[in-house]
Amino acid sequence: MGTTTTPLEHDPALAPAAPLLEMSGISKRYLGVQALDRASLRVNRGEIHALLGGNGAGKSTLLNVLSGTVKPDEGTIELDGEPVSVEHPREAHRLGIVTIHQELSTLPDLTVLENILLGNESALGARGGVLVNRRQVAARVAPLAAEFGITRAELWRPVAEFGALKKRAIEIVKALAAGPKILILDEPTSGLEEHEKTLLFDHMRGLQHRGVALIWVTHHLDELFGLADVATVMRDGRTMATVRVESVSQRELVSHMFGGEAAELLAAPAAHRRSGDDGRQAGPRLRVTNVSRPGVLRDVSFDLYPGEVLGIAGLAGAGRTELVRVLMGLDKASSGHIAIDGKVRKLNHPRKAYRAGLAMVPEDRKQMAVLTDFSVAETISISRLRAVCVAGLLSGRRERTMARSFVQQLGIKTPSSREKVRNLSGGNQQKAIIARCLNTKPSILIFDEPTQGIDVHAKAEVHRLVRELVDGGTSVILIASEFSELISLSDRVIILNRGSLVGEVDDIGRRVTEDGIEAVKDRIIDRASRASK
Amino acid sequence: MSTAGARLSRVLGIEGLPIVTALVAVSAYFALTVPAFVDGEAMRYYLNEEVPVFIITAGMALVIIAGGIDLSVGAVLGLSAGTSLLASMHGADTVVAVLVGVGTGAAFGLLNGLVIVKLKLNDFIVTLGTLNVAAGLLVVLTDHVQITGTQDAGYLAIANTSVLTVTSALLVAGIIVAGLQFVLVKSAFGRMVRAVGGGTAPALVAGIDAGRVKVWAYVISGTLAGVGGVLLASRLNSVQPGMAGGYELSAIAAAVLGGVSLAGGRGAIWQAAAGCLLLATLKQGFRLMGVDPLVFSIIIGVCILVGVIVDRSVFRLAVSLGSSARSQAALPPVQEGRIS
Amino acid sequence: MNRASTPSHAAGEALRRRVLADPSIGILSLLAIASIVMSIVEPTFATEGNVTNIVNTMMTVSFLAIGMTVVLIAGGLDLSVGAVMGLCAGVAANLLTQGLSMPVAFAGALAVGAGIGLANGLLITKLGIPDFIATLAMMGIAGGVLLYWTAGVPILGYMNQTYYYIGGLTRIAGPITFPMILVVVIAVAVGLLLGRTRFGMMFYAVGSSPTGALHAGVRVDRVKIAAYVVSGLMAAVAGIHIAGRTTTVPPLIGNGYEITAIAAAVIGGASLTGGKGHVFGALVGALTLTMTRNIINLTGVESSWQAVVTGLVLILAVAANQAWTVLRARSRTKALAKGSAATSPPLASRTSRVHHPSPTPDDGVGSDAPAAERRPETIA
Amino acid sequence: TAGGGSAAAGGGGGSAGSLSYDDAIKKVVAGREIKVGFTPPVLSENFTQIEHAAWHKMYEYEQRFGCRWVWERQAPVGDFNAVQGTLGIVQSWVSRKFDAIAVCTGANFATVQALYQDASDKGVKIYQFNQPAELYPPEELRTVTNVGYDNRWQSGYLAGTYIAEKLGGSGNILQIWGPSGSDWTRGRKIGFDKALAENPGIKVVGEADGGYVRDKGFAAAQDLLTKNKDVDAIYGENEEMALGASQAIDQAGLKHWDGEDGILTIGADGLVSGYDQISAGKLTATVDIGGVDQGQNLIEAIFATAVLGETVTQIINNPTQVVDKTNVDWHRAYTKWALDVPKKYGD
Ligand SMILES: Nc1ncnc2c1ncn2[C@@H]1O[C@H](COP(=O)(O)OP(=O)(O)OP(=O)(O)O)[C@@H](O)[C@H]1O
Ligand SMILES: Nc1ncnc2c1ncn2[C@@H]1O[C@H](COP(=O)(O)OP(=O)(O)OP(=O)(O)O)[C@@H](O)[C@H]1O
Ligand SMILES: [Mg+2]
Ligand SMILES: [Mg+2]
Repeated sequence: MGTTTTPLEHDPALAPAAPLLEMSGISKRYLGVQALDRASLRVNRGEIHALLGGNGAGKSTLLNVLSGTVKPDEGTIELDGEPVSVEHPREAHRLGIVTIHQELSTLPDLTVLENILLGNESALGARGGVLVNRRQVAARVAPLAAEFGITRAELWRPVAEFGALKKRAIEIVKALAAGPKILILDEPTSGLEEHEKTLLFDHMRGLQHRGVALIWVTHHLDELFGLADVATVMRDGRTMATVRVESVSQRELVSHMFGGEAAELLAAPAAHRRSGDDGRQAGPRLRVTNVSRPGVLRDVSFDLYPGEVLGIAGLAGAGRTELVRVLMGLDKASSGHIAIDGKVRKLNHPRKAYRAGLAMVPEDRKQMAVLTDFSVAETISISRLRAVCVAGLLSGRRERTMARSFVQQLGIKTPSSREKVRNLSGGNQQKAIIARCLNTKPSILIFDEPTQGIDVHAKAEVHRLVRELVDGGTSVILIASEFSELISLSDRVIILNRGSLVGEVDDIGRRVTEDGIEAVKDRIIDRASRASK
Repeated sequence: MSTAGARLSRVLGIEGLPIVTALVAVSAYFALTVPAFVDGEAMRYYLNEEVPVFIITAGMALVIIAGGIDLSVGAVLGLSAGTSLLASMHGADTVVAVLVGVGTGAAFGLLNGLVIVKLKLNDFIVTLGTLNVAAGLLVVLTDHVQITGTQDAGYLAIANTSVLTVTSALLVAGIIVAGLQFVLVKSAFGRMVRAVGGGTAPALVAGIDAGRVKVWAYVISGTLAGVGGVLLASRLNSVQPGMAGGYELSAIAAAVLGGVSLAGGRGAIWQAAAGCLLLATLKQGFRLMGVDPLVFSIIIGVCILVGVIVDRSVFRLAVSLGSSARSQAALPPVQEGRIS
Repeated sequence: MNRASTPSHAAGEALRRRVLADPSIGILSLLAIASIVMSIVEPTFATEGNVTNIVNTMMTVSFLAIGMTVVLIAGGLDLSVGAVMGLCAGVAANLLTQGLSMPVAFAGALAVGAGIGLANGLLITKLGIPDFIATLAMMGIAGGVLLYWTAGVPILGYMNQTYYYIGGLTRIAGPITFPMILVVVIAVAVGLLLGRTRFGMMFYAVGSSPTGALHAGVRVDRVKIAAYVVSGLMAAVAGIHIAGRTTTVPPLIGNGYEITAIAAAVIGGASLTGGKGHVFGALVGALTLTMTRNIINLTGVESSWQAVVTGLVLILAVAANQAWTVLRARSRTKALAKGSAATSPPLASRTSRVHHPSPTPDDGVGSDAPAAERRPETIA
Repeated sequence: TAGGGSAAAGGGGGSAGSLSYDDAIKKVVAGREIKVGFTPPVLSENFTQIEHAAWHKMYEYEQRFGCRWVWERQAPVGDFNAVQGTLGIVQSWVSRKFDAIAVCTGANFATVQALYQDASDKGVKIYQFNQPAELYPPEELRTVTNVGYDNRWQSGYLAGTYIAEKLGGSGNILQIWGPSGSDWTRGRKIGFDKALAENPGIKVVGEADGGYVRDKGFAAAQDLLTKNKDVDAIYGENEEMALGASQAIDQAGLKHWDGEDGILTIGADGLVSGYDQISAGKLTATVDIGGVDQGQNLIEAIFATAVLGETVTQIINNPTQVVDKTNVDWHRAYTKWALDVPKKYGD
C-alpha cells in the first residue's frame, strides 16, 4: 500500500522532465478558512488527471486559481516550464485553459449560440470583423451541439428557457468548441444523464488523444477507472497524493481523501428494506390521483406508504422534478388531487406543503436552496422558526444549539454555525439544506438529486440518513438520475416517461437479490426510455 | 496569522461599525469646529426636521431588505399629511385624524404590495407610478393651495409635545426605528424578510410565503410613511402640494449609506437610520459653517462617495488582516449589487 | 422539422421569436389603441403637426433612455444622467458664448459627459460603490457644479443658425428635424453595437450574470465602465440638444430627467436586474411618456389630475408588457401541451419544454424582472 | 416710492447727502458688523437679480456709514419642492445669532411664522422679500417687514388686463401654470381671474402644466396650440414658461403679436433674458415684479430697523409694471445696472 501513496515526485514513471502544467505552493485563505495550503498539481500533456477530495478539500479553489477567477495568496503556476500569471479568466483562455465550472455559469439572457460564442470568438472563427456573423458560427457549432442534444433551432433561444441539464450541456459544448490545451472539468457530470455522460467521456478520450490535458473533478470514483490516468487527492487544502489510477483501488483513494479506514467511512447500515406490503395496512401516507399539468405531467397517480423510500425514475425531462414541484405547491396542477393521510389537501403553496408534513431538498442548490447571506444556523432554522422562538422571539442561542446538533449529526464542515452557507463547499451546503428539511420533522421528505456534488463519504451518510429516516417512519421520495443509486436506496420505484407514469417496480430488494442489480436497472431504463404511443 | 490581527479583523468586520464611526467622527468634527452645532436647541431643531425622512428610511430599509424598493414613500407621506390634516380641520377627532393619515399610508403600501406581488409588475415602476398618483391626489385634495389650520390642540400636540428634552415626534421616530430593528432581528417575520430579500426562489422552497412577506413589507413602509405624514402635519399644522417630494431618494441614499444592500437580503434598520442621521448631520454641519449652498450638493455628494469608499476599504482591510500573506479581498470579483 | 433545421430558417425564426418575445410589443399595442381612440375623439391628435410635436418633444428623453438602456443591460443604473445632461448643456452653451466654434464646444460637452461616465464606472467597478449611490452622488455633484458655476443664472446668447437646426427648432426638410435623424443614427448604431457585435454581447453577458461573464473571459469591469461612458455620452448629446431646443440653459434644466429616462427604458423592456433591453424599446418608452403628456394636454385633463394620470399610465404600461409576456407564454405552453400529445420525438419534447428558472407559486412574488418571463402560467 | 418712512432711505433720497447726517449715522454704526442671511427658495435668475440689487445698497451704506456687512446666502438645494429646507437654514442662522435674516420661501405659512416668532424671541430679526404676504392676515405675520409686491393686483391682474386691453376685450387664451400651487400662483390666479371676470370676452380655451421650466412649457404650449387653432394670447405663470410658449408659436409657424395681430405672450418675473426676447419681438410682455427695488429696499429696511432701531411698515410693496416693447429699454437698463455690482458679498 505504501507504494501507491507515494507522491508523484517520487515516482520516476510519473514525472517526465517537463510537465505541461505545474502548480506549486498555492495557498489561499478566506476569512476563517484556509481553503488551500501550499497545494500543488502537476499535469502532463494528453493526460486525464482526476482531482479528488472530500467536499471542501479545495479542489474548486485550486482550479479557480488556474482559471483566473481566484487570486492565490501565494504560489506559482508554470505552463510548459514557463511561469505564467493568470490574473483573469481571459488570460486563462489565451493560454488555452478552459474551464467547465462546478456551478452553472451560463448567461440566462443570452441565446445558446451567444453563450457558446462568448469568449470563443477566435476558436469559432468569428473574429473577422467587429460584427459577428452569427449564422456562420451557428453552422460551425451545430454538429457538436447536436451531439449533446441541442438542436439548431435551440441555438437561437435564450438559455433562461432551458433546464439545468441543458445548461450543463451548453457549457460542455462551449468548452469543447474552444479547442483547449487544458480542459478543466469541475464535476461536469452532475445532473447528466447516462448517455450524455458516456458521450462526454468519449469526448474526453478524444481530446486526450489530441494531446489535450484534462483535469477532472468527480466524486464518482467508479467512473475513474478506465478513463483517468492519474489522480491527485486533496484534503484540507493540501495535496495528499498523486497516484496512477490503474495501480490504486477505490478503497485506497477514499482513505487518502478522508484519512482513516475507508471501510469505516463508507460503512452503510445494513439495508433494511421493506418488502411486499409491510406498513401498507395503515393505508397510504400520500395518495396522488390523476395529477396533470399541461405540457409537463399527464394523469400521474401513485401512493406513498409510511416508512417507504419511493424512487422516481425517468430520463431527464421526464417530469420528475415537475411532479415533486407540484407536490410541494411550487407549481399548480391543472387537475387531479393530492391526499395526505387520507385527507385531500390543497397544496397551492410550499408553506402549506410544509404544514402538511412535506419537505424538499431541491435539485438546483444554488438557485433554489441556498439563502443569500444566511448563516448555517439560520438556514437550518428557517423552515421551522417556531422551534427557535422563546416567547415569540427568535433566540439566537437556541438556534445555534440546534444548528450545532445538526452540524454534528450530518458532519457539516463549517468553521462555525454562524458561517454563511454560501461560503461552504457544495457538499456541505447540501448537508445544510438537508438539515433544514430534517428540522421540520417531515413525515414525507422529498430528495431531488440529493447526492449531486457531494463526496463519497457524505453520500454514504446521506444514504444512511435516508435509511434511518424511513426506519423512523418517515416516507421518502427520491429522485436520482443515477439508477444504481436509486435502486440501491428505494423500496419501490415508479417510472415516469414524458410526464406519464409508465411503470412501477416494487419490492426492489427482493428483485435485486434475485435477478441482480443490472437486470433491474435495465428493466427500468427500458421503461423509462421507451417512446410512448 | 497573528491573533491580534485576527481580532482586529473581526472588529473591523462588525456590521455597522463604519457608519457609526463616520457618524461619531463627523459629529465630533462639527462639535469642535462649529460652536453652534452643540447648541441643544439647534440640534433638537435639525433632528426634528429630519423626523419624516428618518421614519420613511426605516420602512424603506425594510422593503429593500425584502428585495424591493418603494419610491412612493415621499409622496405618500405628503398625501397622508394632507388627508390627516384635512380630517382634523373638518372636525374629526384626534384619533380619527391620525387613523386617516396612517390609513392613507397603509392603503398605498397595500396597493403597492398587491400590485407588485399579485400582478408581478416591476417594483420600481409601480412605486414610481404610485408616487405620481399620491402626489397628484395631494394636489387635487389641496386644490393647488396650501391647507392650514386645525383647531384641534390634541392633534397639534402629537408632534410638538416635549418629552424629556426631545419632542414627541423624535421620540416616535426613535421608537419606530428601534421597534422595526427589533422586528427584523428578533421576529420570525423579520427573518423571513431577510430570506425573501436574498432570493424569492429559495425562500419559497423553504416554505416561506414570500408573496405575503413582501406585501407586508410594503404595507409597513406605507404605514410608516403615513405616520411620518401625521407627524409632519401635526408639526407644521399645514400641508401643501408637493410636500415631501424627493424624500424617497434621501431615504434610499441613507439606507444604502448605512449598509443596506440594494440587492436585498442584507442590512439593518438601525444602520439605515444611522445613515440618515449622518446625512442630516452633514447637512446641518455645513449649514452652520455657512458653506455656500451652491457647493452644498457637491460636498454632500463627495462626502457620500468618501464614506462608502472608506467603508469598503475598512472591509478590505478586515479581510486582509484575516488573511495570511498577500492581501486579497474576499469581495466578490464582480459587484453584483443592483437594484433588485 | 426539416425546414426548422436550415440555418436561415432558424435565424428567421430567431428574429420572429425575438420580436414576439419583446415585452415592448405589449405597450406598443396599447399605444396603438390609444392612438386610434384619440384620433377619433380628438381630431387634432392625428394631424401632422401634432405627430411632429410628439416626435420632437420625445427626443431629449430618447437620447437619455438609449444611454440608460445600455447601462441597465449591463446590470447598472445611472441616476446622474439628468444632472449630467444639464451640465453638458451648460458646457456647450458656455463654450459657444466664449466664442469657440461649435465642434469645439460640442466636443467639450461630450468630453465632460464621457468623463463623468468614466468616473461613475470607475467608482462602481474599482471602488465597489453601489451604482445607486455612486450615481446619486454624481447627480448631486454635476448638478451642484452647474449651479455653482452659473450662480443660478441661465446661460444665454449662444444660439446661432446652426444651433437652431441642432435643437430641432429649424426643420431640415418637411417635418424632419436634425435630432430625428440623429436619434435614428444613434439608435441604429447602438442597436447594431448591442445586437450584432461581440462587444454588444458582452453588455448583455455582464448584466445577465457577472460571474458567468467573468468565466467566459469577459473583462466585466471594463464593460461596465464602457456602459457608463455610453450613458454619459448620451447625456451629453441630450444636453447639446436640449440647449438648442430651449435656447437658454437654466441650471435646473436636467432636474428629474433621470427618473424619466429610467421609466422610459423600463417601459421599453429593460430590466433593473440587467441583461435585458434594447434600443427600440427605449424609443418606445420615450414615446409612451411623451404621448401620455400630449394626450393629457389635448384632452384637457384638469391639471390637478395630470400627475395621477401619469402615474396610472406608468403602471398600465408595465402591466401591458407583462400581459403580453404572459399571453405569449401561455399560448406557447398550450401549443407545447398539444405538441407533446401528438407524435413529437422524445428529444424534441424534452428540449422544447418551457423551463422556469425560479419557482413562483400562485400567490407568488413579483419582482424586478417581469416575473412572467420566468413563470408564464401563474396569472390566472 | 421706496417703502415707507425710513430715515436712512430718506437720507439717501437727497442725492448729495448731508455730510453731517452721514457722520451722525456713522457714529451710531461705529463700524459694526451686520450679519445678514439671505435665503431664496431656489437659485434662479430672479433671485440673483434681487441679491445683486441688495449688494448695491450694501456697498453704498458701507461707503457712507462704515458698516461692515457679513452676507451669507443659502438656498434649499433641489427642485421647487425642496421648500422645507428653508426652515433648517433659518434655524441655523438663528443659532448663529445673525442680526437679520431675509427669507423668501415656499414653505408653508404657519410653520415659518412659528419659526420667525422663535427667532425674534431670541433677538434675531426676520425680513421677508418677494413673499406673497398679502394672502394672509397681517396680524399673523411675525416678520419685521415684508418687502415685495401684491401678486394679485401687481402681477396676475396686470397681466390679465394687459391681455384684455390688447385684444380689445375679446379673444381666446391659453394658460400655462407651474405645478406647485404655491402662494405666488395662488395670488396671481386671484388677480388674473379678476381680470377675466371684468373682461367676459376673454375665454380660457386651454391650460396645462409647464413645470416652471422652459422645455416643459414649450411642449405644453405646443400641445395646446395643436388643439386650439384659434388662440390670441398665452399666459405663462413664470417667464421661463412664457418663453417656452413663445418658442411653440415659432414652431407652429404662427405669428407673434405685432401690436395688432398674432399671438400675444406674457409672463411674469422681469428677467434680462425675458427683456431681450421682448426686444426681439418673441415675447410680447412680462410683468416686472420689481426685483431690483426689492433688493434695495430690503437692505434699507434692515439698516433702518436692525441698525438704527427704527420701525417700518409691515408691508413694503414695490412698484411693478407690465413691460413690453414700449418700455423695455429702461427696465433692462435698470436690471443690468443692478447686476453689475461694485462689490460682491458673501464669498
Ligand atoms: N468565497 C469563499 N469565501 C469563503 N470561504 C470559501 C470561499 N470559497 C471557498 N471557500 C472555502 O474554501 C474551502 C474549499 O472550498 P472548495 O470549493 O475549493 O472545495 P471543493 O473541494 O471544491 O469542494 P466540493 O467537492 O464540495 O466542491 C471550503 O472550506 C469553502 O468553505
Ligand atoms: N434554474 C432552474 N430553476 C428552477 N427550476 C429549474 C431550473 N433548472 C431546471 N429546473 C427544473 O428542474 C428540471 C431540470 O430539468 P432537466 O432538463 O435537467 O431534467 P431533470 O430534472 O433531469 O428531469 P425531470 O423533469 O424528470 O426531473 C426541470 O424540470 C426544470 O423545471
Ligand atoms: Mg468544488
Ligand atoms: Mg430533475
